Amino acid sequence: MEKSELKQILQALVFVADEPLTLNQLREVFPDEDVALLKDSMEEMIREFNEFHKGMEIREIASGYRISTRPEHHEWVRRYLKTKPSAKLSLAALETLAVIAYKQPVTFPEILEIRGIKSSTAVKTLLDKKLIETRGRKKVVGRPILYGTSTDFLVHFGLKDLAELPTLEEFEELLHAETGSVSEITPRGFNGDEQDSAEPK
Amino acid sequence: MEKSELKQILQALVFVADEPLTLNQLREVFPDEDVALLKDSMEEMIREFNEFHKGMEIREIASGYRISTRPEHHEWVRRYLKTKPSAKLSLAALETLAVIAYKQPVTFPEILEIRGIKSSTAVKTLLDKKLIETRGRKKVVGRPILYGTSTDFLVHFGLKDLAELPTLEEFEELLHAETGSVSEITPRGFNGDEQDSAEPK
Amino acid sequence: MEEQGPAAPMESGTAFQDETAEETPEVLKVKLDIFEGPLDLLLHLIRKEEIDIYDIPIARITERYLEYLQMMQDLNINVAGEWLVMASTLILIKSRMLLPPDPEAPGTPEEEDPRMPLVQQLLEHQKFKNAAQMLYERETIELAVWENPKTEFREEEEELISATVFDLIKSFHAVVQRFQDKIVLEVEHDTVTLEQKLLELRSLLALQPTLYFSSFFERKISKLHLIVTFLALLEMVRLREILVYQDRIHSDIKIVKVA
Repeated sequence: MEKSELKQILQALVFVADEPLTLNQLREVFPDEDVALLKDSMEEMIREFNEFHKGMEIREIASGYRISTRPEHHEWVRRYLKTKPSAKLSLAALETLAVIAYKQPVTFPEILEIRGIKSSTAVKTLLDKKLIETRGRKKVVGRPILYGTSTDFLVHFGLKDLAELPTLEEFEELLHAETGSVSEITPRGFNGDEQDSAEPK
Repeated sequence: MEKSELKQILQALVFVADEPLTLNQLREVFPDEDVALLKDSMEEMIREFNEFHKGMEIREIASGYRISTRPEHHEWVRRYLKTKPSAKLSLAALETLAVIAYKQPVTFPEILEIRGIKSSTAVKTLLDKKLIETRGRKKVVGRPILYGTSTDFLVHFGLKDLAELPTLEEFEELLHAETGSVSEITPRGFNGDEQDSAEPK
Repeated sequence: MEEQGPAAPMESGTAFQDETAEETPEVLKVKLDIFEGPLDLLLHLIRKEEIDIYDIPIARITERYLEYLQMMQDLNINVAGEWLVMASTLILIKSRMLLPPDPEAPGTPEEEDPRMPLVQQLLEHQKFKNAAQMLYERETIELAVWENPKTEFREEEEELISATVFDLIKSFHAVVQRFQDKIVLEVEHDTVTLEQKLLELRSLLALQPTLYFSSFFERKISKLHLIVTFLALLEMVRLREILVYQDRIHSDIKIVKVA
């Protein structure tokens, strides 16, 4: 292999490795290449890379080769990571949100009953993220707080109103397998035919 | 800030971002910098980056910037990661996705009409993979759900935005070329009517 | 299956055949899978028979199409409604072609051609097939590139998902399923007695002198519970412990403790 091509591939491998890339691993990937060449190409690639790309750097640490950002930019990297919208939900929070969205207004004990799992952390997370809000109290014993979805919920999910949520029926329609699907075929006894028709004319 | 420093930081941010880095996010990270300068620096950095080193590349995808390996090295990367090629979408899913991509927002019955066959399994797969998403309801009888493509769709197919898709008309030209080659006796359209009717009916 | 006709559609001319040609046991399945519906089959027949799409010999195509349907039935494939609808469309076009043109009908000869709507539909379908091919090619490229798998900054979080509307309904569906399973279990182990229910209702009324009938149904409880609740209420009316009335017809039934 040309050294220039090898250097490109080495760069790609350092990039995709989720732990430092070792020479032993490289030997496995390139069984036909000389180890000295591998090491030499790697070092040359790193020299060139670090000279030119000042936003990242490749370093040889005890366990292998590793690519990372440079310490002098960490302040900016941290700043960027903070801007990321915290729109992601845990599975528990998602499930609780789903129950609230479809059963609103709904109380804490009712959510517990439907989910069969305690949801206090999930409800708190959803309140923190402003996806749900309180809707007064239910006029039953204990006067539990009612929860419903917020305007932010609609914005976040790109909904004009709650009526845009798919219904259970619509979801179940999707679950139905199509009729006439090929999986219903019974292949018995057709091998002969198959070979016939595969013959060139 | 010096443009050269800005370019380094932009490179670091593209590297750490786990989804395409957008200009909006950059505006948040650099509230004091001019947006035009940000965009210009980013583009300059990408040009230089892609020109100089060929082991990775930065591309504009889903209205953001993303760094990845290059397709030509996939065999080596796969060899190192010991991964099998990922499962591709089925033909049914791809065709349904094509209809949704070009006709969005589009309802289930409309997809059925174009494809001439029920597509619920395909739609469910596409929803599961988050390649499509719901887009409210159409204001017709039954208020059917509208579907459109998602940001993940752009990422999955390496598109900067929907405008990057070829137009449907371009596929039509392809078709004419194709039918032309199949029926070579009658190269085009209605001129060949007489000749064709000579075929057994 | 010995005759030529029905077997013919299985010789596919499409590009997708070759990929799977060696895998003998699955070949038949894959080949049938090529036809994503009646339009797909028609396009295939048109290509195979080397037909000009703008001048389809409708009788011949209809015949081939029906042969194919017959084969599907022979193979015990459940032929969906769409395939039959197309069959009747073809037969209808065929019969219209046999009618002499109406000299008084307005419009140009092309517009009169009963095949045109179908041709338009086929052309449209072909466009989307080509678009799907384009997506397939793009996907192949994108599946050959990798993103940065890690950064030292990415925190180890519990699995988080960017939820969509579809995630909401999927999640709710799962909860409802789980809940329904639970009800079945509860019913099996349910041992509520009338006495227990009477005690429960009395203590409830001690706290809250007015109850609404609907409140018993808000919580999803087992049928047995509902029946026993109902019996307990009747018993309490009989014992004159409670009054039951409505403000208006069809309004919620009020249950009031007798002082």
